[in-house]
Amino acid sequence: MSAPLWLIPVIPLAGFVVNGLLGTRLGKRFVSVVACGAAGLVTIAAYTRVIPFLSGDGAPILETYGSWISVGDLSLDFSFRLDPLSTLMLAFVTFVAFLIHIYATGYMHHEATDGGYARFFAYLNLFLFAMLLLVLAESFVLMFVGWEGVGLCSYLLVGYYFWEGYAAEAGRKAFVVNRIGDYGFLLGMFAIFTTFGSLNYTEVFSKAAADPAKFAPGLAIICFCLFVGAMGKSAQVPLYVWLPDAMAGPTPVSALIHAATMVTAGVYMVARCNVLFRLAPEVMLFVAAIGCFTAIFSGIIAVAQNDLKKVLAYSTISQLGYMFLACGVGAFTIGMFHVMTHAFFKACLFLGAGSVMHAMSGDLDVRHMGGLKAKLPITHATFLIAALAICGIPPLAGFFSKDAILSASFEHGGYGRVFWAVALFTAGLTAFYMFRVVSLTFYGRFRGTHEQEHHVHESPTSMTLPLIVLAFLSIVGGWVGLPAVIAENGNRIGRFLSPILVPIAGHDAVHEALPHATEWLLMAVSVAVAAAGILLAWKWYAKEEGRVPARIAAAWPGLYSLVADKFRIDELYDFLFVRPFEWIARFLWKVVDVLIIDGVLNAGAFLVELTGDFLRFLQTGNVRNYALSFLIGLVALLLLVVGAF
Amino acid sequence: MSAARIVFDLAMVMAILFSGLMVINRNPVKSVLALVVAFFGLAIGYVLLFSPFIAVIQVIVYAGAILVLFLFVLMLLNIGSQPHERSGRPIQTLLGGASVVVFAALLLGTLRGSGSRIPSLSPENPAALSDAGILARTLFSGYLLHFEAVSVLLLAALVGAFVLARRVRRA
Amino acid sequence: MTESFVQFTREDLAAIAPETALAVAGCVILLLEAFAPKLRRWFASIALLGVAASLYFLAHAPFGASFGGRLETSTLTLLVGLFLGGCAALAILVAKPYLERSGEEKGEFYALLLWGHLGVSLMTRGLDLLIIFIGLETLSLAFYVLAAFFRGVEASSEAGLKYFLTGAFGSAFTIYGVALLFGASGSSRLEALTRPGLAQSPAVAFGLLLLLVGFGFKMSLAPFHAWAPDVYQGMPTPAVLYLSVAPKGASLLVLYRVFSAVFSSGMPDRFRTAIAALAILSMTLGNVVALAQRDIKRLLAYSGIAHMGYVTIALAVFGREALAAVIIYFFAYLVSNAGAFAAVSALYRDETKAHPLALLAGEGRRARFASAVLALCFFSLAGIPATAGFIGKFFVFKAALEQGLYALALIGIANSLVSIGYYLKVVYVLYMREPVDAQGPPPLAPADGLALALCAIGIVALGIFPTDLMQVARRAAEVLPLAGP
Amino acid sequence: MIGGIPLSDVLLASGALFCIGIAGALLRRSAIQIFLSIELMMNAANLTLLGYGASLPSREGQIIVFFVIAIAAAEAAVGLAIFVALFRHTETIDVNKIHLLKW
Amino acid sequence: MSDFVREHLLSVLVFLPTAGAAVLLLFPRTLEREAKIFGLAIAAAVAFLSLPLWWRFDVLQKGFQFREQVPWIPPLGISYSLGLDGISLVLVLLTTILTPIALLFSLSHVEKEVRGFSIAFLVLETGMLGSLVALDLALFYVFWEVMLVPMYFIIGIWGGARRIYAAMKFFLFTMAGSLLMFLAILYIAIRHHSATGAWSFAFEDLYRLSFSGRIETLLFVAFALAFAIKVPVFPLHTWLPDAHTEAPTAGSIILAGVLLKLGVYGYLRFALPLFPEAAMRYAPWLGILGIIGVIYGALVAYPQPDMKRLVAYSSVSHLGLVVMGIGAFTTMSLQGSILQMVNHGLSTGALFLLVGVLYERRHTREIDAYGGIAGIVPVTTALFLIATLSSIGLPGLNGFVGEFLILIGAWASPHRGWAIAAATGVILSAVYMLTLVMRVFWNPLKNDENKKLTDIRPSELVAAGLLIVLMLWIGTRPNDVLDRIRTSVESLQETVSTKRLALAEKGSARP
Repeated sequence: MSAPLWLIPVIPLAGFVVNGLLGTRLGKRFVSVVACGAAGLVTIAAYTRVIPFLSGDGAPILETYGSWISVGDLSLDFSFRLDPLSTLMLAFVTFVAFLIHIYATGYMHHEATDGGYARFFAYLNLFLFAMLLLVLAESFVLMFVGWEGVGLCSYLLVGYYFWEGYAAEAGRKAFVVNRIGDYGFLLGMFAIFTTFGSLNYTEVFSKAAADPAKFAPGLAIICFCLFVGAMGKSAQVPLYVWLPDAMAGPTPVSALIHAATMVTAGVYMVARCNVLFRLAPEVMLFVAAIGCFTAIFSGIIAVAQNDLKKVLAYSTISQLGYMFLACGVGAFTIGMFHVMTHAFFKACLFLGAGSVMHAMSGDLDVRHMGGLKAKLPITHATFLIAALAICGIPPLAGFFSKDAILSASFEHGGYGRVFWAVALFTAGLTAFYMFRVVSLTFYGRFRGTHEQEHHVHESPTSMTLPLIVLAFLSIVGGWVGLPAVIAENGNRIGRFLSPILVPIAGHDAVHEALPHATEWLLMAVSVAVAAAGILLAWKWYAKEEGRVPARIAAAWPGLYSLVADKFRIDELYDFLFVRPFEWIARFLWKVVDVLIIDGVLNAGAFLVELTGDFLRFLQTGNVRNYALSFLIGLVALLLLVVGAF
Repeated sequence: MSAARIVFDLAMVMAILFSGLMVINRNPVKSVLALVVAFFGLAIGYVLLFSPFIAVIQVIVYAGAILVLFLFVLMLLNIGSQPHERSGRPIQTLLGGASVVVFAALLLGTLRGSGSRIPSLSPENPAALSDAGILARTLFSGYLLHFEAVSVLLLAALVGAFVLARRVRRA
Repeated sequence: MTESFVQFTREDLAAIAPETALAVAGCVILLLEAFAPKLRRWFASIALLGVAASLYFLAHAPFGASFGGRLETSTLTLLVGLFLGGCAALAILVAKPYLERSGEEKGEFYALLLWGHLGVSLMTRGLDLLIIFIGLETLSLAFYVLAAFFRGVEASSEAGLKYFLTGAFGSAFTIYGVALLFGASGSSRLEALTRPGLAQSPAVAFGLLLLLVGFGFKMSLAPFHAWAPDVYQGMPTPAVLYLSVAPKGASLLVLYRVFSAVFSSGMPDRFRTAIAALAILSMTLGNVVALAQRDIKRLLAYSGIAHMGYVTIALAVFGREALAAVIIYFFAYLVSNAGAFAAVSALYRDETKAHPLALLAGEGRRARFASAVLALCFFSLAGIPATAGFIGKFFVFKAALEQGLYALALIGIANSLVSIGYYLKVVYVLYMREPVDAQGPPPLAPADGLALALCAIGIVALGIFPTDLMQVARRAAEVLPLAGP
Repeated sequence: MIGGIPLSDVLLASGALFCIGIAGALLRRSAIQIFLSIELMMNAANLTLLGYGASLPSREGQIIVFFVIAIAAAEAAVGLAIFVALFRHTETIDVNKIHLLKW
Repeated sequence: MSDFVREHLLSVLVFLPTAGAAVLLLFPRTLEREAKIFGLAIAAAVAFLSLPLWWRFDVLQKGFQFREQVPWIPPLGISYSLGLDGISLVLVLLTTILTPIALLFSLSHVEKEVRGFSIAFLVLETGMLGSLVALDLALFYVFWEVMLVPMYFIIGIWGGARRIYAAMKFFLFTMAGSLLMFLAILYIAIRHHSATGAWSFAFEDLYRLSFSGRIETLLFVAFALAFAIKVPVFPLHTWLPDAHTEAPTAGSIILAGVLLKLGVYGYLRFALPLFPEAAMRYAPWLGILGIIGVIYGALVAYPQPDMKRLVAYSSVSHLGLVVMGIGAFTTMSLQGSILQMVNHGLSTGALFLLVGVLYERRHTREIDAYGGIAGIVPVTTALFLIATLSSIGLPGLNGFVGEFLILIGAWASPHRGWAIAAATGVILSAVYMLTLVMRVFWNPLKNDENKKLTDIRPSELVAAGLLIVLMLWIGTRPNDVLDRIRTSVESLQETVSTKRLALAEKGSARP
């Protein structure tokens, strides 16, 4: 038996409704049961569809449940789509989400109030609902519902600790910046509608693929607008600023929303629209460039951060950059591959960080840690695996996806080589900063306070179990995408996803494969770079306890502080946008509204009254004056009438 | 130019002169007297306009009764001539004088014009015009309504004067 | 001309019966006052009876001209008579408790009121300049006295003096105008004015203008309005109630009669401009100055000036529809303005003092009914729809637009916007301020209540169902030889 | 008998008197004198009426004048009464000094 | 439901409130609570009676339904004629639903002059419903003006500190516009008379007239001004912040929920079909003013220190969008605008209601007086959050559908730039509304007085909950509403185009 598609998002929605309405009254246990139950159920339901599909031919399945909006020639249905892309997302989103729900029950256990606890899990379920809607939607608009829905949940969960000023701020920031992206996305949809007369994937893509010559010219704009949306959602430069702050939310949230699933929605959307993007090469280049730049830029920032979660956040941004780079060079499937692997190891890393944080009673500053290896064996092990995975050490998951991206960009030719170089350097950077935090956290001697040292302990099973599962996935997750050089048609995922790359009339999607030697060489180089990074970090931070970096920082204090302050981009935006906005708003209010418009009107009224007050004194009370006014009036009339004779 | 016209004009001149005097004079009593004289002048004019009856009323009622009533009130309130304080209303005086002049110009202009259109009078039967008996008859035949109306008016005036002049009982 | 002595027909008697009734009622009250002061409390009823009787006779008088074509009985006079009678009745109703409160209840008041009313009704019915003039004078004399009626109060006497001097001054002009018209037409009858060619004579124009200002003065049209605020303030409120409505309507009607006689072939533009100028000046001055008033009776005086401006637009339009509009407007004005004065008289305790707005503060919660009616009247005066005032404005502006006098209409509209300023001021003083006057208003007398209720009903009824009045007014308007809208 | 008086003489004279009356009404301060001036204005009107009446010829002129005189008399009675009543309060009938009611 | 009611449903709806008010007049002053409940009962009854309109409305039928026609002032062809099309249908229901909600909220919050309060509201409802269903311009004008009086009292008597200024401003502003419209109506009727020889103020008769360019422009301006002030369109909006801020909560709900819509409604119902040529000529101006409204309103809303003022300016922004949609004049944008009117009524109504909940407890609207109260009043917070999301157009809630339709319609219209400009509202609205949420409900709990805050009362919860339910309903099933307005919008468009065509032919024939 297999679940209808509508059921998949509806299950978590039900969980949300139940917990939202009753959670507060019914206590933590009930809430956890409902929430995890919903997550589990939805995972099962999802897999009842995923598994059959895997064995299928990959032809998309559409299920429509009535009309949603129909006006004029615009008609939108509640219709869901199951194709390789959504299947992939469905598969890991539901599963990871389930794991993180489990983890959260342990993590949030110390939550002060039942209300808060219920709120948290309600939001988590709501997020799942929105994410699944996003994934399964068949039309841009329905997808946008999920798109904004996940944004909302991110906003709510980032602002979960609303009584903390910074959390509240971070929540608002997340939403507003996402809205800037959505602005672009909206315009993109409008353009799509006016160009293709529809907003359903099937129609739009088929039309575009059928007659590229006709539609190509308009597509640059469309794709650009859509990509602006992606930038916002997937935290690309220049709209990445919200993601680091978003770490203000509870760690499971960071793992689920800000690492594994939501932030990859942008990549998903671009991959989904690959037909359009492939027809807009200039935008593709732009995507690649942005991705590439984001990757290195945030990688650099990550190097100088001391907050464990901040480091992971910037690394997430950097990895997202990789994914866009992949899309940009036309390797959409590889991008999605990286999305999946990244979901595993990054979730694992974040959960590990959460576990550490749990142990350190809320402290996340790596300078206060050290030598936790002994006290947190499981956390340490899983964290290490995930770290190696992200560094791209074979045979872990990250290696395959990242290497695929590198070689794809290398193959791409043109700017591809530049991108490759940068990406390669970034890979090294990644290895360096990841092992910087690994060393600082788990090796060397403990640098925190005594209470902390006392308190440090391994987390409960509910938290470690997901860690283990995810670590396992971080190892094997990549084996579905073995490069051709290792195993002929070892790239199962590539084949699986290939149906989404709809052939376009007159475009040949296939490009010549590199000679195997080059392939091997590239692999070797990337692994070497990664290893170098790891070793350097190990030497500097585990062995020498950071004396060298300290000296470097001392040598170039300006540079160091600039990097440590994230290039002061927030300050820049504040100066460029926030302040002027507030200033203009105040000006319009105080000057235009109050002073000018109201001023003019009130002045008019006042003037009339003043005239009255003045004329009133013509009424002197003296009869002779009255007689005079009488006569003057008469004379005037006479002059007017008789004077004419 | 007929004798009648000379007499008439003289009478008018007199009337105008004395009414001017009435206006100029500060002392109300004197101006009342001046007005009496002016009315006499008018009365002469009325006679020359074939209205002896009206002339008589003019003398008896107007000059006789009404103005005497004025004098009486003046005495009652013993308002002598006011002290020689300046009117202190230059604007009033100025505008008033000016508008009166303009008005006079317009009025006299109009009247002269209309005078030129209506022929100088040569009544075919003045006697009928000045006959009081016929006058009275007309009054009671054609003007009964007016007569009754005026009677009410006079009654109202009478009552009114009585109401107002009654001594106030101050609480 | 047949020369037999006193002669009149039964028709004449029937025709004059309404006025006779009023005169007689007045005399009866006077005699009772003199010989049976005990019956004081019946005076008002007798007066009302007189008014009722006169209306009855008016309704039963044979249509047509009587007294050798000097007194008209027609749909027009009937309708106008109803208007005047209603006004008088309201005045009497309000007068009774008012005079009781001020301890001045004297028969003369009612008598003079009735006789003044008689004068007004003669004005509206007279087909002869002289009878019109006599009517006017009767009215004036009676109200000179009523103005000064409270001899114990200086303000009242002063009001009397001012009204008298300005009034006499005005009527001197009027009579001079009559003289000029007589000279031109050779008769005091209006029909004589229809003689062709008269319209072109400057002397006639002059005479007409003198009449215009003479009656404009009675209507308190700016710039002949100056007397009104002072007189209204000093005059006993019930008398103001009458004076501020009936004579104005009558005067405008007279002007319509005279002009329609002379300008049987349409009004010359020179005159139209002149009248329009008067209208504009009145509206604007009245409204603007009213904004600055602190005394409610003065405020109402200025509002009255402004309203005369609006209705004078209809004189400038000068047509049958316009005359109908005038009649409707005055009925609306009657219920609204009379209601307002009735409320004022019911809301102020001490009649011998001024009537500052501030004293009304918070009365909306203490004297609910009177305040409510006052507010209703003010909304009506402001011309809010579903009230009589709106209907009045509706027809006047409609006539103006039909005649193509767009500028006038626009200015009128602008003015009614200004007017809302002070009408609402009173309303919010009533309802949105806390009471300042510890003593509060006097208890509502039944007569006052009745008057207020009548006005309120009138306002609403006329505001929602104007059809009947409109049709009657249109028929009435056909009596005058008018062309055009 | 008598005759030949041009109407214009009559009218001009009346006009002059009327204007003098107005002037008086405007310029005098004593209520009594103002009222006197007004009386003069009415007489001017009377003169006009008689003039026209004689020239038309029509008896109506005289009749109108007759009524006007009656009215004038009545007016005088009321007016003077008012003066007296007011004088009781103010001890003056100088209209410059009588402005309790204004603005 | 008795036959009479069935026959005269609209009349019953319009005048039942007034009848109730009349009954209330007879209530003794002592029965205060009873007066409140009675008023609420009447309003609820009206709401109940108005539901059949929703079922019995024939979606496909063009023109007006539930017609009633009785001559009123026959000699002038003024008739009491009522009718309902899709556009008015949705607004009528909005009115009949919001009024009881407002009264329900006031149950526990109005102390002084309770009886008067209920009376004012009932009369107000008559005015609103009347002007929504009147098909005779004179009748429409009467209702249109009658609305002002009760609202004037509501603001002036039960309002805040500067209530008198606000009430005056409200009255004068609105009056200024409608007086010009009054002249215009008269003029049109006169033209009809001179053209056909028959008097009529009936909308169907009058819109057959066509006017020469300049005249039409003047008339159009006169109408448009009246409606623009009511909406309000920038720069005629300054009465609104004062009125909304000073009015009592219930008053603000109705003001924002219904009164503003009447401006747009009037424009659609009268100004457009009567003067299509001018309307189309000035549509760009309308659209641009709308856009200015969107951005300006949003910007000015941001720094407001007063919750109600902020929400009030957000209304300026939202209605700017609606106006823009009408200026764009495509099927989608028009339907979007009409739907958005309803949405705005619900979301802003809810916002004012919830602000009122806080105000009634702390007696201040200062944003800075609050902060961090989400923990103290979780339910209120949740509701407020939902209302906020609806107002900033979160997909899945009602606000999004309207916004989306308007914008995509504008994009599809010749004025693509409008959509680009107006869509910035999507960002700006998020900025100011979420800032409000953050400053009021989130952040550290500084002020101790807020610790004593009590959460929402049942009556308030019902009132707010109802609105939320409607939001979700329209958000997920917008077709229920859109189906009902579709035909009307299409016939409106074809009316305009056919008339313009006729005009063009005449124009070509003339020279």
